[in-house]
Amino acid sequence: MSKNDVTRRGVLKTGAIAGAGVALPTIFTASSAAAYVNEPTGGTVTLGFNVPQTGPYADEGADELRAYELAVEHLNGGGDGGMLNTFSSKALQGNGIMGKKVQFVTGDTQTKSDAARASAKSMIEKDGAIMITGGSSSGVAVAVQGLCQEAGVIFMAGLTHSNDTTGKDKKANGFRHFFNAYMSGAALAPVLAARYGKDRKAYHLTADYTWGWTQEESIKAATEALGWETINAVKTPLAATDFSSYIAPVLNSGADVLILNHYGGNMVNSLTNAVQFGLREKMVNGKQFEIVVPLYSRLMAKGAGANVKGILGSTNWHWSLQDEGSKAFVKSFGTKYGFPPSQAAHTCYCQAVLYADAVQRAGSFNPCAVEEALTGGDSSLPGISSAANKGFLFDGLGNGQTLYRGADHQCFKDVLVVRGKENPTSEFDLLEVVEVTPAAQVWYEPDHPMFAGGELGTCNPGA
Amino acid sequence: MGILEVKNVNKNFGGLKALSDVNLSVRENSVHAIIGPNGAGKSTLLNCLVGKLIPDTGSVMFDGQSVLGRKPYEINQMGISRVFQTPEIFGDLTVLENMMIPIFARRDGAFRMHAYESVARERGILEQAEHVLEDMKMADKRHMHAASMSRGDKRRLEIGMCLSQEPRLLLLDEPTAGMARADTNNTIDLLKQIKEERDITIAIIEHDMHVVFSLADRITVLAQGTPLVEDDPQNIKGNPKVREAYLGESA
Amino acid sequence: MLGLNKKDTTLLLVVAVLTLFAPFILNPFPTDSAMAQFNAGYPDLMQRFIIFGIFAIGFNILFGLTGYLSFGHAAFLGVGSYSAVWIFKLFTYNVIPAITLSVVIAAIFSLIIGFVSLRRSGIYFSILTLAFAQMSFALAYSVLSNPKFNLTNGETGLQVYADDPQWFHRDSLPDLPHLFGLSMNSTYTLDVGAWRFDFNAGYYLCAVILMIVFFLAIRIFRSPFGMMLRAVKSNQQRMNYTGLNTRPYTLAAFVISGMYAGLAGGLMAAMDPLAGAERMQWTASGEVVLMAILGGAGTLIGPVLGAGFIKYFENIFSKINDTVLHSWFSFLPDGIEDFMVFIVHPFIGKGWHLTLGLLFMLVVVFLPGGLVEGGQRIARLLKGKKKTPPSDGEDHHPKKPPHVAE
Amino acid sequence: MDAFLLQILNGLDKGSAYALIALGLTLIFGTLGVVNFAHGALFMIGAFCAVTVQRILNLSFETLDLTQKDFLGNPLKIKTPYIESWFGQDIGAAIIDWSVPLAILFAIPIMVLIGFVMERGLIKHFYKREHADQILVTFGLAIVLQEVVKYFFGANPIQTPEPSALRGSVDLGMMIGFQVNEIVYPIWRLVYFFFSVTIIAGIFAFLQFTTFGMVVRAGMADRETVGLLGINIDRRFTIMFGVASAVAGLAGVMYGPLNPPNYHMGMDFLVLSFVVVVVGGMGSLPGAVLAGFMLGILESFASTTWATTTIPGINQIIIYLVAIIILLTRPRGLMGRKGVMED
Repeated sequence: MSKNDVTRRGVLKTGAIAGAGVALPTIFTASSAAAYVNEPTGGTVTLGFNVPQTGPYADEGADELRAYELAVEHLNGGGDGGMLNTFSSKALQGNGIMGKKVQFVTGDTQTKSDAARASAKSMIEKDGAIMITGGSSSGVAVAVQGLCQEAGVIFMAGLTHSNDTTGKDKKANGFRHFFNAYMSGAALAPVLAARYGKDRKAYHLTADYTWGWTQEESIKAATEALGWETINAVKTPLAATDFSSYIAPVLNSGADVLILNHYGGNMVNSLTNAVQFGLREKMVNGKQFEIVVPLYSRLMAKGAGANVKGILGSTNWHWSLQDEGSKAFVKSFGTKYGFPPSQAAHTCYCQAVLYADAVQRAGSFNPCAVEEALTGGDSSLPGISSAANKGFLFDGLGNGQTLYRGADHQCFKDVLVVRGKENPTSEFDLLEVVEVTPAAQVWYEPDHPMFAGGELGTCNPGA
Repeated sequence: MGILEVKNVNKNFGGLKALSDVNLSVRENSVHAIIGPNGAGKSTLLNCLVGKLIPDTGSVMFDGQSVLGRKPYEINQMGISRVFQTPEIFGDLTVLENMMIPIFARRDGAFRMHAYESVARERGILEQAEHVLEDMKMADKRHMHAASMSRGDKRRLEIGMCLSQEPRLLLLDEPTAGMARADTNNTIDLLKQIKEERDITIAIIEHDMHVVFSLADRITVLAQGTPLVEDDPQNIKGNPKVREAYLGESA
Repeated sequence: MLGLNKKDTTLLLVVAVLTLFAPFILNPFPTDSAMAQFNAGYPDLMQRFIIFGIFAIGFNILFGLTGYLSFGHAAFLGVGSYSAVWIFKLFTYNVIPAITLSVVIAAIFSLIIGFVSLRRSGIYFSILTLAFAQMSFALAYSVLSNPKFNLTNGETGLQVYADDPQWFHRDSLPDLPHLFGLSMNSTYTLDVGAWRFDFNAGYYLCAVILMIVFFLAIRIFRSPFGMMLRAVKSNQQRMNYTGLNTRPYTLAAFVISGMYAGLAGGLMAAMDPLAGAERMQWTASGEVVLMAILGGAGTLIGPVLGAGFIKYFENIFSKINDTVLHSWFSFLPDGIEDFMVFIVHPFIGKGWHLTLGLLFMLVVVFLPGGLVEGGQRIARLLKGKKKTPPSDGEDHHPKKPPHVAE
Repeated sequence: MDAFLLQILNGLDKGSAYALIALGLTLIFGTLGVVNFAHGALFMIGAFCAVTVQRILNLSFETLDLTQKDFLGNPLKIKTPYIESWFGQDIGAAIIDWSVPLAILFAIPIMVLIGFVMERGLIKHFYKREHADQILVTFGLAIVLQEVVKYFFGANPIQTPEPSALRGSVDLGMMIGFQVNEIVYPIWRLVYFFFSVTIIAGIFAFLQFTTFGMVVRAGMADRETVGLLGINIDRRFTIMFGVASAVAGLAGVMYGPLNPPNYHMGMDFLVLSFVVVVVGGMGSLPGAVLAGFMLGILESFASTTWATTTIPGINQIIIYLVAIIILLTRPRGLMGRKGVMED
C-alpha cells in the first residue's frame, strides 16, 4: 500500500502478527457495517489522486500531481502552508484532516473514461480512498464523477471545462472548481467585441466531441448576442493531427475571425497551422484577421510557441495574478519545484484544500456531511440577485471571492481573459492577463438551457 | 463416353493462348497420362478441371455433369480429388488428423458446424482414418507432425488423404517431381497398387517418362496448348511427332 | 467429465479452483504491509481479469485456431457494452437480458463485418477489420452522439440517467446492475488477521460465466470444427481441394469470437454501467492481440494468462509512485535509497508503458510460444531433474497453467 | 474552382507526407519481408532529432538581470545561447533560426545508425518468424522508443519552427490569375512537398539506376535466387533498412514545423501509414506513393464543408472507407503482387 510511513521493519512486524492471526480461525470477522464507504478508522486518511500519467495529457497530469503533493504537505503542516494561510476559512489546523494524517494514492487515467474508472475503483476498493480527485478532460471527469456517485465517495473534479460536468451530468457527490465553456464565452465575448468590433464574421473550427460542441455553442451564443455573425462552424475529428485542409478554406470564406474550439494537441496543431497559413497577416473585409482560442492553458501555449503571441483566450487562473492567495501558491509551488504552477495545478490544489476544509468544518468524512459543508451554506456572492445564489462562499484561493453553488456544485468566480505575450521574459511567461471578468458577468441560472437536463440527485454515502 | 470429357476448351491469358481447342476423354477405371514439354499447358488444363481456372470457351463434363463455374470444394464433392506437385498437407496437424479431415469432408459435406462434439468420440471416422493409414503403411507415424516428415511420406500421406475420400477420379500433378529415385519408385509402386486394388480413374500429369510408361493405359501429348496426339503408350513411344515435340527435347 | 478427457478436465478444474479462490490467491499480502501494493484481489481488478480473459479466449478462437489476425475485435466489445447499457436505460438493471442482448448484437455485427472482411486474407484481412473498427470508434465518439440522435453519448460514455424510462425497474430493486435483486457491486469482506479478502457478487457472476465459456472453448478446440479451423490455418488450399468450404468455417469462428467479445463487453457494462467509445479504438484491439500472443496463441489457457498479465500491469504497476518507492528502499542509507529510486523510477508509475513494452519484446524474442511456453520450459526443467523421459507432441495441449501473472 | 485547386494542393501536400512514410515502410517490407510497426517511431525520432538540434543550439549560460524579477520575485535569469556569444548575436541567431534544415545533417547519420542497430540487433532474428511475431516485437519496440522520448522530452508538443525566411504563406492564386486570398498556401508546406517529391524520386532513381539498387530490386522479387548468385544480399538489405530509417527520419525532421512534434506522433501515423501501404499493395513502391497521394487528396476533399454536410462524419472515416472499398474491389490493393502477405 502506498502509504508514506511504512518501513521495512514495519512490514516484518505486521507479517508476524498476521501469521499468528491465521492460526486462530476464531478471529475471523466480517467487516463491521460502517456508516459510509471507506470510513477512516486509524490515524490516517487516504485521498485518491487520479491524473493522466500516460497519454497526451501526461504533462498536465504531472503538474496536477505536484500540486496535490504540495497540498498534502501543507495539510499535514509541512512547508510554508501555501494558500492555507490566505484561505478565508480557518478551520484547517495543519495537522491533517480532523487530526488524521493525510496520505495519498495515485492512479493513471490515461485520459480514457474506462481506464480512469478502473483506477478510481482500484483506489476506492483496494486502497480505501475516501475522496477521488484530478483528471484532465471532461469525458474522464463525467465518467469518474458518475462512478463516485455510485460508490459513495466524494469526487473533486480536476481540469474539466465542458458544461455537462455540472450540467446534464452533474452529481451530488461531484464538485467542480474549474470554470466552464459557458463562462469562457461570457467572459471572452465582451473583450472580443471591445477589441475587434461588433461587426465581425466568425469561422469556427470545433473538435468533434462533447466538449467541443458545448464550447462552440457557448462562444457562438455569447458573440452573436454582441452582434457577430457566424459564417461557418466546421467539426474536426478528434484524432486529426493536421488541420491544413480545414484552415485552407477559411481565408476565402468571408470570415475575418477564426475561433478554434480545440484543446490540447488539437489546439497546438490547429493554431500552428492557422498561423502558418498567414491568416493573422491578412486583411479581410477591411479588417485585420484575428484568431481566438477560447480555452487557453499555459502548458499547451508552450507547445504552440511563438504562435500564441497576441491571441486572445480565457483561462481559469494564471500565476501572474497578484492577489495574496495566488502569490502564496506560486511562491510555495515555485520554491518546491522551480517553475510556476499551471492552472491545472492551481485547481487541483484548491480542490484538495477545499475538501479538507469541508471535512474539518463538517466534523465528519461522511460524503453527505461534506456535501453539506461544501455547498449547503446560505452565503451568496454580492451583486447577483438570484434564488440560486446560495452556497459556500470563500476567498483567498486565487480567483477572488468564490461561491461553491449548492444547486449544481459549480464554482463561480472571476474568469481571466488572457492574451499571448508579445515579448516573453522566460519560458513560463507566455500569457498576460488582459481582463479579470467578475463572477457576476459569467453567472447563469442552474436551469440555463445549456445546462439543463440532468439531476443532481442526493448524496450517496455508499454503505 | 469417358468419365471425364473435355470438349473444345480454350484459355487465353491476355494475348497468350494457353489452351486452344483441347479435347480429352478419360475412360473410367483407366490411368490416363497427360504429357508435354514445359509451357505446353498441362497445369492450365489441370486447373480448368478442378475449378481453379475457368476456360474461356468449351466444356468440361465429369460423369455427365459440367464442372465449369463450380468452386474447387464443390468439384471435390462431386468425386474429384487432386494431388499437388509439392505435397499439400496440413503441416501443423498430426498425420492422423490429416487423414481424418477428408473423411469428415466426405461424411459431413463442405461445411458442418460440429463445434460441441469431440473428435475423440468420432469412432467411425477414427477407425477409417487408421485403416487408410495402415493401407498406406503409415500407421506408426500417426502422431507425428505432418510437416516434420520426409517428402516421400508427405506425398504418401497426401495420396492417402485423397484416396480416403474414395474419389472416382484422382488427379495427380507431377507426383514425383523433385523426388529421389527411391521415393519415385515407391510412389510408382503405391500408385500401381491403388490401380489394381480399387475401382478408380486416375489422370496424371507427368514429366518423368519412366513414371508415365510404368503406369499409363492411355497418353495424351500436349504441345503449345493443344493435344498433339492421344494413344496407347506403345504407340506414343514410336510416334515421330511426339519425339520431335517432346521426347527429343527432354532426351 | 462433461465429455472432456482427463487432461482437459484437470485444466478446467484448475481454472475453476483458481477463479473461485482468486480473492485469496490474489491477496497474498497483509493489508498494511508494503507488499500490499502488489495485491490484486479487489473486485474491480478481479472482474477485469475475468472479463478480459473471456475477451482473449474468444479472440484466440479466431486467431489461435484459424490464424486470421483481426485488428478490430474491440469493436465487438464496444458494441456489446453499448447494447447492455441501452437495456439498462430502457428496460431494467437486471444483467441477464443486458448480457444476452450484448452477445446477440455482437453476433450480428461480427456476422456483417466478418462476411465482408473474410473475403480477404493475410494483412489485407487485418487492415479491413482495423478499418471497420476505427470507423465504429470514430462514429461512436462523435457523429453518433449528436444531440439529435444520441446513440453513444460520445466522449463521456453511455450511462444511465435518472430520467431514463427503465420500464421494468421497480423501487425494490437496487439502482445498479443486479441479478434478480443481487446487486453486482455488493461485496462481502472477510478480515483474517492482517489479511483482507473481498467476495464480490459481480466477480462471481463473471467467474461462473468464465467457467462456462472456458468449457465451451475447450469443447470447440477438441471438436471436429476446431480441427477444421486449425486446418484452415495450416493449409487453405488443401482444405478447398478436400471438399471443404473454408469461408463458413472462418466466418463461424469470427462470429463466435465476436460473441465472446460481445459477452465481455456486456459483462463490463454489467459490472460498471458505462460504455465508453475508447473501448473500440484500435489500441484496445491491439491489446487483445498482445494478450493472446503474450500468453500463448493457440493454447487454451494462454490468452487468460496474457489478459491477467497485462491488466495486472496496467492497474498495479501504474499506481506505484515515488513515495511508494521511497518506502520500499527506506531501509537503505539515504544516498543509495535515492539512487535506487532514481534507477527504478522510469519503469514504474507513469513509466509502466515502458516496462510493458520491454517485457513484450523480451517475451517475443525469447518465448515465442508466450507465457505458456515459459511454463512448459520450467515444467520440463523440473521434470528433467526427476529423470522422466522427454515427452513429444504436446504442442496443442498446454500443461497445468504456470502460476505466473494473476 | 479555387476551392477545388486549394484542396488538390493541400491533398498533395498531405499525401507527400503519407507517401514518404509509406515508402520507407514498403522498402523494409519489400526487401526484408518484415512488417515494421516501429516505423512510426522512426518518424517520431526524426522529428525529435530536430528538437535535439534546436536544444543543442540553444544551450545557454545564464546572467542575472537585476532590473527584472522572475515569478518568485528573484532577479530574472537571462539566458544567452553559447552560439550567440561565440559567433555574435546576428550569426548565432541565424544559426538557431535555421535549426530545422541543419537538423537534416544531424538526422541522417543518426537515423542510419538507428536503422543498422535495429536491423542487426533485433529485426535480423525475425526474418523467419511469423508476421504476428514481427508485429508484436516491433510494436513493443515502438512503445519503448516512444516512452524513452517521453521520458526525456515530456508529453507536450514542442515547437520546432521553420526558418523565418520560410515562414508565412504565399498567394499562389494571384500568380495564376485568381483573386486575392483565394489560394494562399504556407511556404513551408510547399517546401515539404518538394522535399518529399525529391526524396521519393531519389529513392526510385537509386533503385532504378545503380547496380546496388538493381540487386536490391532483384532481391525484392526473388531473394533466394539472388542469394544463389553469390551476392551478399543480407548486407545490402541492412543498408536498405538504414536508408528506410533515414527516409522516415527525414520525413520527421521536416514535419516538425508543420505540427509541433510530440512523443506519440509516430503512433498517430502508424495506422494511417499501414492503411496507405495496404491500399497501395504490400511490397509495391509505386503503389505506396500512389496510395499516399490518393488518400491525402481524398482526405482533403472529405474535410470540406460540402462533404461533411452531405455525409456527416465523412471526414472521420474517409480513409477507412476508401481502404475497405479498394480492398474489396482490388484484392491486393492498387498495385500489389500476388501471394504477398496473404497467408
